[in-house]
Amino acid sequence: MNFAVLVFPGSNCDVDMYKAVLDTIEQSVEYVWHLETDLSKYDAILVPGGFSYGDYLRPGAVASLSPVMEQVKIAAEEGKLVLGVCNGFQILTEAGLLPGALRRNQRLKFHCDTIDLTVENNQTPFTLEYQEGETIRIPIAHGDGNYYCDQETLEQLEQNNQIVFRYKGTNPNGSISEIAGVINERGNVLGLMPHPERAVHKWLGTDDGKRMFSSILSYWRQQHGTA
Amino acid sequence: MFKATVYVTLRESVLDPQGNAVQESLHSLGYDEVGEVRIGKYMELEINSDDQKAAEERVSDMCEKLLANTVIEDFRFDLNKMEG
Amino acid sequence: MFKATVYVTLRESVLDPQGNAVQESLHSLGYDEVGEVRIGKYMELEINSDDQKAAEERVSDMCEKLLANTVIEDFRFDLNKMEG
Amino acid sequence: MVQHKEPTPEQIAQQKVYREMGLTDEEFDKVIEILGRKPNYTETGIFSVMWSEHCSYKNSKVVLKRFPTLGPHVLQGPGEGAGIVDIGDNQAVVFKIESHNHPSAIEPYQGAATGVGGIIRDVFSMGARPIALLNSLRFGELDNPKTKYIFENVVAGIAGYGNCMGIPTVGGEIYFDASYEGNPLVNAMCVGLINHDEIQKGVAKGINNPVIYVGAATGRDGIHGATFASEELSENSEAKRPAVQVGDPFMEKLLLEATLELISSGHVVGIQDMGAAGLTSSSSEMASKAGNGIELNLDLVPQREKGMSAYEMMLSESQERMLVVAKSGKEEEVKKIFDKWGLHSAVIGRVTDDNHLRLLHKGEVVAEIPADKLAEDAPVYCKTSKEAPYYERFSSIDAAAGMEEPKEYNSVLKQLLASPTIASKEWVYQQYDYMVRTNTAVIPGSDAAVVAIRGTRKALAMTTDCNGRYVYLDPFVGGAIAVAEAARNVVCSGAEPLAITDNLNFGSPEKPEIFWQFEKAADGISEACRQLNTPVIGGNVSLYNETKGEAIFPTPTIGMVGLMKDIAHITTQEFKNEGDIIFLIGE
Ligand SMILES: Nc1ncnc2c1ncn2[C@@H]1O[C@H](COP(=O)(O)OP(=O)(O)O)[C@@H](O)[C@H]1O
Repeated sequence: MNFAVLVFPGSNCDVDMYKAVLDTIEQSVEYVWHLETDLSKYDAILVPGGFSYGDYLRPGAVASLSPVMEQVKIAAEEGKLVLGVCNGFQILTEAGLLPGALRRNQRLKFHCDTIDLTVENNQTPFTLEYQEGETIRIPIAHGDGNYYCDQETLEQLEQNNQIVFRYKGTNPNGSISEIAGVINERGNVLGLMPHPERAVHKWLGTDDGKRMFSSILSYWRQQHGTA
Repeated sequence: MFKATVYVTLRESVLDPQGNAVQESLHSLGYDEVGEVRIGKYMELEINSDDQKAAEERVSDMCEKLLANTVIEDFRFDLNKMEG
Repeated sequence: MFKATVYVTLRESVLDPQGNAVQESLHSLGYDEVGEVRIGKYMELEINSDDQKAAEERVSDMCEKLLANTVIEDFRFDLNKMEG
Repeated sequence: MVQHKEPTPEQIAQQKVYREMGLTDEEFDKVIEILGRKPNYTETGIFSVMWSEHCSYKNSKVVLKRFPTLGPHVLQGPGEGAGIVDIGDNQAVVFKIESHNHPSAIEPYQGAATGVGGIIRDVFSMGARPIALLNSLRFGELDNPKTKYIFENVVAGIAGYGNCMGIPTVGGEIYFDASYEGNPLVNAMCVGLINHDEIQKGVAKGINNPVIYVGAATGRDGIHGATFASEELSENSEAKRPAVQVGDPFMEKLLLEATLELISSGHVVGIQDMGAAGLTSSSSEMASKAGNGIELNLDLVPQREKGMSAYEMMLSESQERMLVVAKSGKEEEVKKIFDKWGLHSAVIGRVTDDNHLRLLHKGEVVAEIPADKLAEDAPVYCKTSKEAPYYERFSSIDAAAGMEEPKEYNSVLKQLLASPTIASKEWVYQQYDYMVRTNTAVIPGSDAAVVAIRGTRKALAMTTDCNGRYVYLDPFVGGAIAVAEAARNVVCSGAEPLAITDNLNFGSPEKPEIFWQFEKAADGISEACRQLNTPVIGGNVSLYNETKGEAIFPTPTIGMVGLMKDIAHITTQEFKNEGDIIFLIGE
């Protein structure tokens, strides 16, 4: 399976995402610069965290207009898997690939911690190796993770089972309905604020993020009959 | 040459944590007369153009595309001729 | 009851990294007519007071003390009577 | 815009304009002797910044000489952007600490942020990949709203810059004490990794090689305030006041990536960060170290503001800039790399063989100064040192006398734990991204932070430590204790101490008691370093930390890095299991 890790000016979790693919599922992975206009050789696109364009104006706003994002939209339409983490999630919402928006944290401060998440939907390509309702520990590190969408959208998300992760216990950023991650209607574009790529070794504190990568691989193998 | 002044504010239905924090700090400093506080962005852009109508359209486009996120924000702008 | 509209902008010679980033992004989107971009804050405060003069002084104080960082920012404000 | 008129060389000499820039009469005479004529305004400004304490260490040099700086593993001691220690397998660790105390007192967010930015540049300009940040902070007591404001914004500034750079802030220390009221301390440390063959130095070698300016454009940021105070006031004066430097971590992230890419391209001969005194210190030091000269055409310097004078460009402290000397003929390739990252780069001059720093502006030579004299011949002072009277007085006090044994220890313990200096610093470090780069094996909250080195079993332990109260009570012992504490933290984490960097924060050296503190603390540090085999590989000095004539506690912060051979050796400070045995080791 071929993974692309997008790199925007100011991305800084690109390296972590890249290492996570190698360390968890040992698949081919390449960095892809934001000016790239061809993503056809990749099966999954990872949009990493960081501060693309310094988070200036709004996190993810400038990056969402990069040339590569046009290609990401095409890839998403083709049904390829797209995963956005942290700033990647912000970019995907700004690009309109995911509903809603991410605002400043309720307490207005950057917040770095390892927290509990509930897996709300394990029927997605990204979560099929988790149990439904399972609690997992995953790091967060963000200043703008306060998920917002209007009431109508929220109802839709609930109905379609598009809320994939919720914060368990204290809500670290004020997100409505404790939302930590959402998937698009079609089920191939996932965005979440927590960092599964930071949770891939016991010595990092938790390896609960590993199964997100192995889920992606399992799903892809199912689709391509190579399982 | 024009100067575009763009105002971007959170939509009314969207909570403004920053505004709330400022309101609270003002209260704790003794400014009890302060009611609701809303915080937005204020931008000044130099626009090299001679055509007011066209410039207006372009600035409106810029707002839609980049300067505001219309999921949570509203925008408005003024366009004024600059001397020089 | 008044509404205070406060504009906080970076002082002229102070670097505005945010404005620069926005300018460049607008250029790469094809808005080549955009010259300098400066980004500031825009705030709306409800002020419960009947006395315009006094309210003005208080808002000016708030700006000095909290709303603007006068080491790097300038501010100005308008005060308008609100109906209701 | 009204162009202000610079005083002529005669006026500078007669009206003693140089004094406002910080040069003494004797120093000014020395400048005349070096030049063989009176300096013009730009030249006077250049000498004044290069001969400031900040750049020349004129008051501290004699003391710094006493530090042990050699060791079998030391690849680079004091004298470059940062020190370097070998850690085997062709790898080395690069680190340095630096202060941004005064800027943080004026504008805490930007002061702290640009402090972090500066130390990161020191590390990556050596060719190293920064892997971790630490800090050491001092504030007044938290019951004062102004102190609270400074504290919150310093923390936010450190977080804002480091987080955006994607370098984990893994450790630090914070004390609150009245002596720092009005004069907070903000010391930032950066640790980087490098392969031996990639080590860069700040030298302008190779006659005729291009001198290339890279990074942000130059504005009127941070130009020495004193000169403005004496300037004729016009309606433009307000806007022209020395502007506080504003950091742009996004720009610096690009500069970091572009610089490391440039270094691996092999086109670079020398490279140096433009820190304090920006273009002036980088160009003259690079020339002087190589025994060469540099000629710069200031018209070619990327400028952010209109109508900048030579003086302003040379003294600007705009952030996120570097000076590169490249191999002749590689100008285009260098430019390509910086273009890719969306950064300015401009050939602004050449290396020359005449040992002079020569500046051209608008077709005229506006400064011509022997580079080595400027960089190396700064005056050196040995200030008077006198034992502080309190020292004697305190030594004769029986500390235990009159102290009552508390009846109930629980409440004493709770009181201690509630004091801001001792209380958990979670509120602070949760604002730092301490995990990015996914190598942080021990996060803040333990003794030392531990950062794994990918591709090996090795890890680095790192810490910053100093107890200013101890140093005040006995500068020698307190200095030694700071090193010992750092070493204990590193050892307790499972690593072996390698070397230290130090940040000497003191009051005014003009006061004999302060100079005595300075000297004794340095001796204590030296002694401890000798005993522990941890040489001093670099550091920083910050003097004149006083408010209303009162000095801070002498605070020589120690930053230490240790090597862990196997990450399995990690030990953390928490009690692990019920029933485990607790030992108390030591006296
Ligand atoms: N307290 C100190 N202990 C050891 N070395 C020091 C100390 N202070 C400064 N130095 C060394 O002197 C040199 C010049 O320091 P500095 O001017 O701070 O460098 P830079 O301009 O790169 O910040 C550096 O190599 C630094 O490591």
